Amino acid sequence: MAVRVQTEDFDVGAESRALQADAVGAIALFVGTVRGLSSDNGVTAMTLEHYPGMTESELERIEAEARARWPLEDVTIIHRVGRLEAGDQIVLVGAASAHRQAAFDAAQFIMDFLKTDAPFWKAEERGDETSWVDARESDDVARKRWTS
Amino acid sequence: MAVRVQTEDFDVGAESRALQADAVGAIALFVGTVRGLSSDNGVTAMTLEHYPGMTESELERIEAEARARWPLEDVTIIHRVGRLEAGDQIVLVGAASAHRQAAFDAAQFIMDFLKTDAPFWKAEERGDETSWVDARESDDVARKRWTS
Amino acid sequence: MTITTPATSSLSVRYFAWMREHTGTAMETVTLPDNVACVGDLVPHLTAMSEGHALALKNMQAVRVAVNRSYGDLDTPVAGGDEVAFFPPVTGG
Amino acid sequence: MTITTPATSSLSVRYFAWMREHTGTAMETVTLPDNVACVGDLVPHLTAMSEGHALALKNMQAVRVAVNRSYGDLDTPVAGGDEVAFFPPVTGG
Repeated sequence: MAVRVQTEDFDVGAESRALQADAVGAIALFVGTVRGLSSDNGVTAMTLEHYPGMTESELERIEAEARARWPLEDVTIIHRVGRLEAGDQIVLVGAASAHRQAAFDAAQFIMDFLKTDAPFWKAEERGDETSWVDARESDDVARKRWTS
Repeated sequence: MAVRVQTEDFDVGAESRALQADAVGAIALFVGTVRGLSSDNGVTAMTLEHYPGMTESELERIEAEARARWPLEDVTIIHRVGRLEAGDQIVLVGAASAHRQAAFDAAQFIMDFLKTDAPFWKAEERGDETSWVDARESDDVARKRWTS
Repeated sequence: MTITTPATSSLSVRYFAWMREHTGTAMETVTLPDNVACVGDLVPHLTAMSEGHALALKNMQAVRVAVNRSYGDLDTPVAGGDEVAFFPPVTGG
Repeated sequence: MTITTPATSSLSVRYFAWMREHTGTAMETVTLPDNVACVGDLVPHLTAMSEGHALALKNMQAVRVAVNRSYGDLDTPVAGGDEVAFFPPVTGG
């Protein structure tokens, strides 16, 4: 299990190298970042809260489900917490497999379930205002496609 | 257009950072690597040949098609040529967007078309034997799903 | 996880994000009231604790529940020593 | 791309991967034979050049064609100055 919840930043290159192994031919990576002022988001910074203990066990459960569905050599899930600014990295999901479709599918599956099941909450700052982010219907829809 | 065909290795972390921009919230990356002896592949090394000039124009055409289909902020396609050994990186595709589904879909689309349309050929070494790799039916199937 | 039940039965109750701000507390210990068998039985006892609690738990449709760090719902059994958490739909990633 | 047609009409013909190994050449200049209007017209002239050429172009079902660095097929027109390439299905990525 390679699940980490941390305040520190992560190095995508180092994580990609760590996923490489003799039987691996395909590594799919997803990096989520804080969109800045120029986007419809208009966010200058955000603070991520989580439920220590439950977060890790949910992420491990999601990883285990992905491993049960696809022939994966390795999986990495890193999610940052605390205060992040526009442009900062939030989350990394990496899936390594012999074959690219398994790697892509697993990375998407993990992101879709992370978005709906892992207990993280974002409070966004727009200038002096801070507001909790509402959950998005589209994330529920994305999750449901894996169970139909 | 960010298409590179090169003998040198690439740094996934640097490419991910280069794709980050103010309006970007999602970066999907794919890294293809040379599988080694422990896989069903059993390859110790390979040499990649390509069609200079046509390769770049095909990759640029694929990138342009992906940009026409999804709202992408940036795209990177890097493909190595020459002799590579087990564990080496072969290809990187990165797609950056405001939204994760666009980034994931574009990265998969580009890989699927690269596999069938970009003029690269692999000659694999297994010990003292070298043989040209046959194209795979599954790659044609993967490409077709985007045109149905 | 294994939690030893104390002699006097009590629960840990946790709140996150805007629910934590409404209740004014991240975690509180609640003596297990009589006749509380599931999360749904517990809610009226919590909403009675303060106006902020009532506000936080006003619309249980918008609230997710975990018991001992696993997702549950209003029908999930609770017993002394359990950790019950209430939080809004998650927004990480 | 713009290629200036030389006074005597000729074509560049390129081969890749195992087709290059069979023909023994990566690129050759071929004088444009009479009555060659498309790639399919050109093929018999190439197969006549050597046993290796005949072997490389034996099964045109397994061969892909590009004219001036864009995919074509046996019906794609060719003219003096064109670059015609023959290669197996691609296997990069």
